[in-house]
Amino acid sequence: MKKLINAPESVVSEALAGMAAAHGDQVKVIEPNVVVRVDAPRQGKVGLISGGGSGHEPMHGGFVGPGMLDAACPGAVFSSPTPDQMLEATKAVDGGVGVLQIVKNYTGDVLNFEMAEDLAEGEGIEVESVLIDDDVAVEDSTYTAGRRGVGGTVLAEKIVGAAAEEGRPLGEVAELCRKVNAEVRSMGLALTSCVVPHAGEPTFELGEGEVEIGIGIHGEPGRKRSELRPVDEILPMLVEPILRDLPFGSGDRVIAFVNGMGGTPLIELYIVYRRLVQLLDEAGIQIARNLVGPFITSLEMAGCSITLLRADDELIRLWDAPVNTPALRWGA
Amino acid sequence: MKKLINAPESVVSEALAGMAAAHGDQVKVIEPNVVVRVDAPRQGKVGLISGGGSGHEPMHGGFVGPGMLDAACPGAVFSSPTPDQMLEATKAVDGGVGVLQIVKNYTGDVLNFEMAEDLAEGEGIEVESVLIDDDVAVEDSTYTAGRRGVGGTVLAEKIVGAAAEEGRPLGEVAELCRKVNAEVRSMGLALTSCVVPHAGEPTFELGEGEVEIGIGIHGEPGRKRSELRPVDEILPMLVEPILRDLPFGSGDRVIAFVNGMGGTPLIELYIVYRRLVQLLDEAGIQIARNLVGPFITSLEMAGCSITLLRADDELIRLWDAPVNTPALRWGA
Amino acid sequence: MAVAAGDAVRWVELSADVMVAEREHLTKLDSAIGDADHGANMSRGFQAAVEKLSADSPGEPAAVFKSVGMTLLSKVGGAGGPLYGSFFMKLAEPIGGSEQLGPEEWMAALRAGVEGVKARGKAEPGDKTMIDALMPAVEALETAVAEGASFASALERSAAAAEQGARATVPLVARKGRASYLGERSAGHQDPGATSSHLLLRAAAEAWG
Amino acid sequence: MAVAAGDAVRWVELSADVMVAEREHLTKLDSAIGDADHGANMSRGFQAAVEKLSADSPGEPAAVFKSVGMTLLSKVGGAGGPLYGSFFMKLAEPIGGSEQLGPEEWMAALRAGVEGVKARGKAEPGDKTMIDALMPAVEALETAVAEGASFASALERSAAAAEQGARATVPLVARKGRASYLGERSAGHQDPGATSSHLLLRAAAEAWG
Ligand SMILES: Nc1ncnc2c1ncn2[C@@H]1O[C@H](COP(=O)(O)OP(=O)(O)O)[C@@H](O)[C@H]1O
Ligand SMILES: Nc1ncnc2c1ncn2[C@@H]1O[C@H](COP(=O)(O)OP(=O)(O)O)[C@@H](O)[C@H]1O
Ligand SMILES: [Mg+2]
Ligand SMILES: [Mg+2]
Ligand SMILES: [Mg+2]
Ligand SMILES: [Mg+2]
Repeated sequence: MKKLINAPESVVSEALAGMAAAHGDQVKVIEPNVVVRVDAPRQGKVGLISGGGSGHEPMHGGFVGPGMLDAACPGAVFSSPTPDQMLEATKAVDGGVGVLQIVKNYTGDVLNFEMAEDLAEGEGIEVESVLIDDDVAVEDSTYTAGRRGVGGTVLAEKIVGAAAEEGRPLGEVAELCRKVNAEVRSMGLALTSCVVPHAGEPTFELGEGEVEIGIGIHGEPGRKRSELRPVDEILPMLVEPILRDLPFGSGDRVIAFVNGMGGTPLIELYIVYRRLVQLLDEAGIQIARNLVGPFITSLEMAGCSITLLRADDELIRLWDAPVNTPALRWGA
Repeated sequence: MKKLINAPESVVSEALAGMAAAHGDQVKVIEPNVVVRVDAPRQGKVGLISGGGSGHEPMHGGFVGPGMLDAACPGAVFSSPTPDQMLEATKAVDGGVGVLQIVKNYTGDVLNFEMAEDLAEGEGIEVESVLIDDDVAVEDSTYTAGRRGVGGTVLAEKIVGAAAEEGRPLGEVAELCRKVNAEVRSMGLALTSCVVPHAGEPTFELGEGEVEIGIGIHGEPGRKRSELRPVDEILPMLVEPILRDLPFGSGDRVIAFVNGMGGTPLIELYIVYRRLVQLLDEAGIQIARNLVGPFITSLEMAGCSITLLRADDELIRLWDAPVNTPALRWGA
Repeated sequence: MAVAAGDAVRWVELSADVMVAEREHLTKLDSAIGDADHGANMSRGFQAAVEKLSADSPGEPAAVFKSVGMTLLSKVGGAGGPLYGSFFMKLAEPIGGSEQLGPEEWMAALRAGVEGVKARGKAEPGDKTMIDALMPAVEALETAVAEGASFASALERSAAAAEQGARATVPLVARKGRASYLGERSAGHQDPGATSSHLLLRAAAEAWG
Repeated sequence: MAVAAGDAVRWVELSADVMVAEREHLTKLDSAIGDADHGANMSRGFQAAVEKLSADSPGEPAAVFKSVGMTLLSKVGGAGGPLYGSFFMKLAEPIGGSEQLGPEEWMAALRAGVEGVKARGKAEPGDKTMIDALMPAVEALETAVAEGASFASALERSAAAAEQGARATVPLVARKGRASYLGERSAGHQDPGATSSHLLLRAAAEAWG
């Protein structure tokens, strides 16, 4: 394992210390490991919190700030955070009109956020939760824990963050989040495994000519292995299942998101985006907005994921609204 | 070699196509492979161009836009671009008051930009060139090609871009660029090699427990190999040579830049930044502004570099000025 | 023997030792069908539980279990945190303020703990989760107690059933938790949570047997 | 023989072939002390030069050399592009509009080409650059011509001197270009540019010998 760390145990707390030092104008870090918007709580504004295992940076801590999240709870690497983190986050951002939890659909995250919701309501704070489950690689059936939350989370946090910033009530903000989740789909692939610091070696092994299709963001193995081919031939393996699933149709407008898994250089993500444009063009789908870069990563895993969100004028307007966070910033 | 590409030959042109499609509101791509600010030329504004081999994304193309570069010339991967690219860039951005070339000090870049300067002046465009050579890992002597231009280039392009945006004349803009170069120093390390697409295999081999200190951004070997130790112990090997070189002193204010080489996850860069803060604190140096992330990369190389720019009020004001490019954006 | 507060603490200490000792093994199992953190999660959680106990020195077994439950809830995260947290919280419920637990009380406690895990995670036997070790363990304990076995032998039979239950997860296709994403590819690997559940019950047999 | 425009083109074609054939080797050499692109740069550049020549069909050797020089300048980039670009541009200068080059004219051309590389790159012999192959080559050519050797044998002696010059770069410490960053660690590796210079002169000997 080759990492710029001191010890597996101290990765999260030291990274948070660095983050607080680097972005002190936008965020503060409070005990127990919660990244909070520096001007929280905002009276009369719905608080927006999220969280999940660490190792997906910049998500979620990098999305804390005006126009996006009010707080983020980073767990240990790839482990959901704990209810006491979420409770502190909720208390820190409660502006008197309730708090929305945006939860990626993983058993651990769901269970911990459920408990946090109970705890917060015990303290008299109104809480709603919305699950993000956009990963079409996973069958949503009684034989699985349901679809995972992946790239759609980033888009949801931006759009819902803009709505909360406008002062909309909790019910509306939660409803909007459900709508985004209903309209967003993702799928990813990996060329290499990540290395979890505590494990010290790759979570899985892929041969030189292999690619893992339908990968998650935790080094969980995907649905199948395929031969590594030119990206123009590989991309349909991600895009077709997405288009089939929603189903997206000719004339639809989307926000298209090419996400890097961490180890794939930006130059390759642009080659991926070029192909995505072609494929959507062929399907008659118009890209209204786009995002290209490593935003929901899996440590140093090489690979990418594609996320498409079907967007109406309202969603596009909220996407364009100002955002001022360590990792996403425009209009501010 | 595992890359999301079609063929080594088409990497640059396809990535540029993707970039143009993704950032059409900010940049356009013209023949022969030049990334140009979408509203160029701006009459009465000094044009700012730069360029270098590809594989360092987002540099330079990601820094084209209001408040930073007017055009960027990407060469083949790790190969300096050619004079005809630079000439087209110069013509495309010339607003009648001259063009500044920001050139990283590598033999290839220097020779090609020199020829481009001759060509542009032949066309009646006033051109100045400033070399960036901030890498303290290289001895600046008659026995070397001089110091390389590395992380300082990013800071220079931002600050000089802000000055050009203010409408300052060419001579002043060039002088400011020289001042930034005089006050900036960098040093990097690598944990793994990059893989040049055409080569198909790692440029160098590093053992599991080894780190290469004083690395460049092209997979050029560094000055020495060291044992991979906790990052708190490794960081002084980068920071001390920087502080010794300028020399920075107690009471100085700096813009501190922790750069990821591509394959190192953001979580580790924050751990690096945490340690940098400690070390500068011990030296009595105040961090006025910071930048943390992969901005001048070396494909998928794992590692980081540290850049420190001694900054007065004027440089900090220019740093804070609005910038609106694909990779750096604030205030806009 | 009967289990007093100190014995309950001893169980938790032995559990922490074994989670640390088996950390790599649990990590390997979780790498194969999960995200490679179960070993780190369990050892972090039980070490924290031991520390907390030594700071608080609770007076009866139920207080020990509650303390452990709270610590696991707040320190572990992932699926393991809330599930094992609930397990320990629920262990405490049927035994109230008893100073000492005999086989009957432990039986009631374990049943409540396992039902707590079921209620929280909604897993059924055969879903390839910790339930596949815990359920046989509580059933074996109940049978042994009904047959009038000694506490030591009942604990031993319950640990053995957990071990067998954990082993029996190998061919199963996961339907809950992260491993379920793998579909058929989850078959052929032992479930990490079932494995840690066996380690827990083995530690109980050692501590109290 | 004497070198007409077609022969000059033939040289460039042979050069392109050998740059493609030796691409991996040049890449390996450049990996050791540079940035692993010299093989790709040279084959891209010479292939483009061949294409351009077949589109333009220049009428005399100087026009061939100028065309190649321009193509290398605009297609290669890196240090190699301007240096080899200057080399070919300068080859054209002493020979004006001659339809055919004999040994004397080639000697003058090569001297001018090498001086062009020196002027642009400011490298001296011993700096571990292409100069270390080019300089011995032009000197060997001059000696051979002065001794009245045949054109074929003069070309052969010049190629052999380039080869030896390239080999002799192995122990040198680089003082110019990217390899100079390595300091002492550049010793022990053959310079990629000197190697491609040898390939060029070897191709000339083959084409015209
Ligand atoms: N719904 C569930 N009910 C019971 N146990 C579960 C459930 N989901 C997962 N588990 C157990 O949790 C274990 C994984 O725990 P851990 O690795 O700590 O959490 P995570 O999956 O969040 O990384 C699995 O091996 C399985 O035994
Ligand atoms: N100043 C110089 N003068 C002459 N030749 C040089 C000089 N600098 C570099 N070279 C030659 O260029 C070669 C490298 O070419 P290439 O790999 O194409 O360019 P780059 O170094 O820009 O990647 C070196 O091996 C060396 O022979
Ligand atoms: Mg986990
Ligand atoms: Mg190069
Ligand atoms: Mg796990
Ligand atoms: Mg090179």
